[in-house]
Amino acid sequence: MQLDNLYQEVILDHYKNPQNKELASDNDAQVHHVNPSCGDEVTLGVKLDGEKIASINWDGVGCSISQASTSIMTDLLIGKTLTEASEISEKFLHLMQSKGSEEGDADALEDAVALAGVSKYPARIKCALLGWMAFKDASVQAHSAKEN
Amino acid sequence: MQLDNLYQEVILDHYKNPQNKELASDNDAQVHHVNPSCGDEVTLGVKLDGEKIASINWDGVGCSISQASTSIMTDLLIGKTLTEASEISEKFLHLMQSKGSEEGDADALEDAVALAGVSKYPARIKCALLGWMAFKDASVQAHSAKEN
Amino acid sequence: MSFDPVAIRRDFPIFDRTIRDGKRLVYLDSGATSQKPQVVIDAEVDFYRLHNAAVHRGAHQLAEEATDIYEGARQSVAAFIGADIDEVIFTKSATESLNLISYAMGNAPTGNRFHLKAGDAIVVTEMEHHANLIPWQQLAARTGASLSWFEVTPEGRLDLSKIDSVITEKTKVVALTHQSNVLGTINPLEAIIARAHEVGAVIVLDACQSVPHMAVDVKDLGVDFLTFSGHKVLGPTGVGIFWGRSELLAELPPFLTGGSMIETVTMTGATWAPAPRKFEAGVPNMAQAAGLAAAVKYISNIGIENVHAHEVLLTKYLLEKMSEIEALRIVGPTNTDSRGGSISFTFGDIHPHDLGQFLDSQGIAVRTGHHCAWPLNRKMGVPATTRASLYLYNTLEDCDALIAGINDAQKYFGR
Amino acid sequence: MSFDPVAIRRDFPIFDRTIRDGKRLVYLDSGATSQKPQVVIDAEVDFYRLHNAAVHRGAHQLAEEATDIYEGARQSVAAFIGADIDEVIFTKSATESLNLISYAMGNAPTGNRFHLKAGDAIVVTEMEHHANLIPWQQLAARTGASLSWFEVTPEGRLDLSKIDSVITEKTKVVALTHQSNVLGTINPLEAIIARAHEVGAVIVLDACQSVPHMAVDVKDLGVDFLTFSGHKVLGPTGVGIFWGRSELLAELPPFLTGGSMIETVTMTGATWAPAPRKFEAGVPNMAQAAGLAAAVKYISNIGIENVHAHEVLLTKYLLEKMSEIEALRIVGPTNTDSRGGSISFTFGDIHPHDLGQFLDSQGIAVRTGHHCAWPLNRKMGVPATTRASLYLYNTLEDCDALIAGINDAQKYFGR
Ligand SMILES: Cc1ncc(COP(=O)(O)O)c(C=O)c1O
Ligand SMILES: Cc1ncc(COP(=O)(O)O)c(C=O)c1O
Repeated sequence: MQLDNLYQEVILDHYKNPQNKELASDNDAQVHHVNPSCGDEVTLGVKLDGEKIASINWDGVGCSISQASTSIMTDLLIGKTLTEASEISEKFLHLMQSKGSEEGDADALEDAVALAGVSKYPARIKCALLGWMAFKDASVQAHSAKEN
Repeated sequence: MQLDNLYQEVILDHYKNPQNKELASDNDAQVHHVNPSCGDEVTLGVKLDGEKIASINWDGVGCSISQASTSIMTDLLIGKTLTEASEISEKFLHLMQSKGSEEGDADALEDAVALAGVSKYPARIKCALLGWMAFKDASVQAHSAKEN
Repeated sequence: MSFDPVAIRRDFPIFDRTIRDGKRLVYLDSGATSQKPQVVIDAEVDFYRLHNAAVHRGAHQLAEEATDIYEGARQSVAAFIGADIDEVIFTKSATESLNLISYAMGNAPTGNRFHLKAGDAIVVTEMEHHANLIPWQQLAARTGASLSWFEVTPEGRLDLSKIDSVITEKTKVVALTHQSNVLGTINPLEAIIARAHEVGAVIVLDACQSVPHMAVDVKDLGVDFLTFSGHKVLGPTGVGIFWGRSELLAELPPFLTGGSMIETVTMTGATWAPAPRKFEAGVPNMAQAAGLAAAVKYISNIGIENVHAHEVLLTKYLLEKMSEIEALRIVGPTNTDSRGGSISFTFGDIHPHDLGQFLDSQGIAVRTGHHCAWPLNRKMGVPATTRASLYLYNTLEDCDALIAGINDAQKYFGR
Repeated sequence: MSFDPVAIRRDFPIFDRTIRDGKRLVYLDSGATSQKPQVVIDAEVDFYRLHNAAVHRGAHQLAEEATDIYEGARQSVAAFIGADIDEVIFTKSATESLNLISYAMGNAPTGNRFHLKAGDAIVVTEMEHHANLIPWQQLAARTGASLSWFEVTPEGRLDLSKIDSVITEKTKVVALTHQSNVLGTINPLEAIIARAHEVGAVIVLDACQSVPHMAVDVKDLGVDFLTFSGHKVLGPTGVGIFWGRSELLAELPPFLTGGSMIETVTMTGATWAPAPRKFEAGVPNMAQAAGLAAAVKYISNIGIENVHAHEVLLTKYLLEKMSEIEALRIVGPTNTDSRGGSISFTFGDIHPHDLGQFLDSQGIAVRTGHHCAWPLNRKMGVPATTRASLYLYNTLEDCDALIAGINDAQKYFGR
């Protein structure tokens, strides 16, 4: 079934057992993002250790795609430098915009390539990006908070 | 030619030689009406002698239909009582709304039956009615001015 | 003539196509927009092919014909809702209609009966579509008037118990929906109208979800203004209706200004034509008006009562079948008393988005999310729902497909 | 491919019909509304027959397809006018677009760059269509700002001699037409834009009569906002465009509020989505957007420069022929320098209404009256004019028919 491309095992696993889904109280920055068309919400915090991402933690409600994507993203980016994280995020964004024509760079994106199927469902791309956009926002804020 | 029904001789005559087209200074009421879609304008005064219409006089710019119709109307209604005038006006209005299906009551409407052809041209009905509507307005005002 | 949805489907060309690799289209999203019968498409096409010209503006034959069609469309819509012809105003959508009335009230000068100021109150309900909520929030902000609202009970009904403290002597306008696009609830209008008129307020009825589905007669209802969208009542996109009682339209200031709505214009000011012209600035959506007229005539031929009866039948069927599914929670009334065919629900921990996506893979089109009624979702304690909404072309087969789809989704996501 | 209006006419089904007992249709009223090629009609029809659903709102296949078409249409229009995609907003008409910008400015709070107050000034011109005049009169009245204007010379050109006292440090917005719908005059923009930007004012360009007839690139022009109507550029009725520079759209408050233009909503307030969504409340005119995209693609295939060249040719021809007719007075420039194909004129003491009616009897459609530019008519000293307006489907034969018609009218009314 075509739908299986969208709902890969990995995604349902992350949906059932979301990683890092507990907000910490000592974040350098915390943001709240919503998807206005469906009401999905995510609150996401970032803690830095120099240039390194020490923690990404979050809470939220939403569909399996938004929840799994956020969960996968945290697994993937924690421990990376901000530069590495931003490169990976770019790759993920690119994959989401590929309309099903790409499989994704498994070396860089790891589990996140399981979301490649989303790119064929334009209405769901925003779901997959919700957590990533929140991270981008939070990491910029955390970085500039540290700088000042 | 079909158009000849619209532009009868009588109409072009009245257009070239409009009757009572000179505003008097001693009217009981005077009104200004416009046709917003084309810009035709008429200023029209009424003077009463008891229940009788002593004078209808006017000035204005507009197409042959609006000018001729106003001119014919003044000829027709001067000397009539207000009640008679209003009956005749009703008949004229009815004729204009007849979509070409009626010839008009020549006894009551006299020259105004020449305007019967207008009723087939919906965009022109307002032209034909401009002066009549102004008369209706002015006569009501004149009447109530007299009463007070 | 008995009501035959299968025959009706044949009037709608979209049902000739299939979804996701050959599946039959089960369209259960008419609450968002309805499909179009061929006669509606033809009416638009005929306008363009044969009669296209700017109405009210030209003395040539095409302009005459276009004007006849456009004013004839106004007559058809007026007849459909029991209105006088000059009370029917063509807008682009219900959203525009609701902005029209709220902006026009904002334009009312002191002394005008629609004038609002600090101390005045606007009343809405918790179940409004954003289109009948935000414009009033904005009007309140602009004028200093306050905004208050009727609450919604856990069963999805308006709570009228505090009606006298919700609608007070300060209330100038009460804006509410006739039928909720989420809950399906049909609101009881009598008490609200009586109370509103008692305090001298006007009633604005959002009839987007009622006019397509049940007999609506503006005079019988006793409301003051009423709005709906053409695209939900089998009509084209890009056309809506704003109706108002003629004596109120006479006093209401205009909203959009420009060509064709004027009496005279100078460089420094303008005066207005009488309604409906006063509210229809510019070259109007003529082809869409023609299409909407074809739509309401199509429905009248079938009989709006028959449409309604059919929908009640399907709604009852679906509600019953759904009540048998464990973990399915209907958000809104669970029986067909004062209820239309919009059925929103949640289903265990399968998120509406995922359920909707699964149903789509089966050819079933539903809507998921907050349905532009976010405050209502919060009130009902659900971040989002799945909504199936019915119309005259739906069949028991469609209902069965939905029920099967829901059950299959459980298996799919439970794997 | 050389430009062949006779071949082009075959793309427009309306030319298959006849007027007043079998006469060939000579359509010279494109300034009011243009005729539609079959591809435009087909685009609307295909949307309804195959892809109809509410955009941005559903996760099902039809909604995906509808969204693709709608956003694709935005892309096509953006390409046509050299805009970024998110700068293109679908409205119902130029009239709505001009009300959008004027109401949105009225909504701007203190501190917002669009905020207007007493002491500020709005500048228009004497040659504006009512749609680009009355909304500004109204905004001035609402905010206390003053309204001033550029005058028009007897030749029908803007009088820029006093530009520095018309546009002053107080000026916040300059709204003017690119091409006059009455005179045909194409306004020189450079000096006006330079002066406006020098004092920090924004420029709103009414491009209703330019976008259909000549290459318009919003970035090249250097204006801040631009509006036009779909129905005048071969597109459907019920769709218009509002374009704005993205950094300005970001700051401009919304106009119509409701569904799909929000970020979050509570009972007491709402926040907005970014442009273009912020300005597109409600289910949009999707089929009409699709039709408009087909229209601009059709024109691009022919080449807008070719369309323009053809119109200049016909305009030149008509102006010359008209200059030979005694008692005919052209109201507007009498040569083709910075002039489009809208030719207004008076003819002896034959009133425009009568002339128009006579021409109609010959199958020739022109427009008569004040053309929604009443102040301009007064300024030019003519209560009304007859207007012939040209487009790509007009031929020399059409021009000859008009000239013959005018001459015959003289005989007819001179009898
Ligand atoms: C110059 C100009 N501006 C504005 C408009 C208004 O356009 P619409 O009536 O399509 O809204 C028109 C046409 O009527 C026009 O010619
Ligand atoms: C109850 C209700 N009100 C208002 C609207 C707004 O209608 P539209 O988006 O057609 O303007 C809708 C539909 O979206 C609705 O269901």
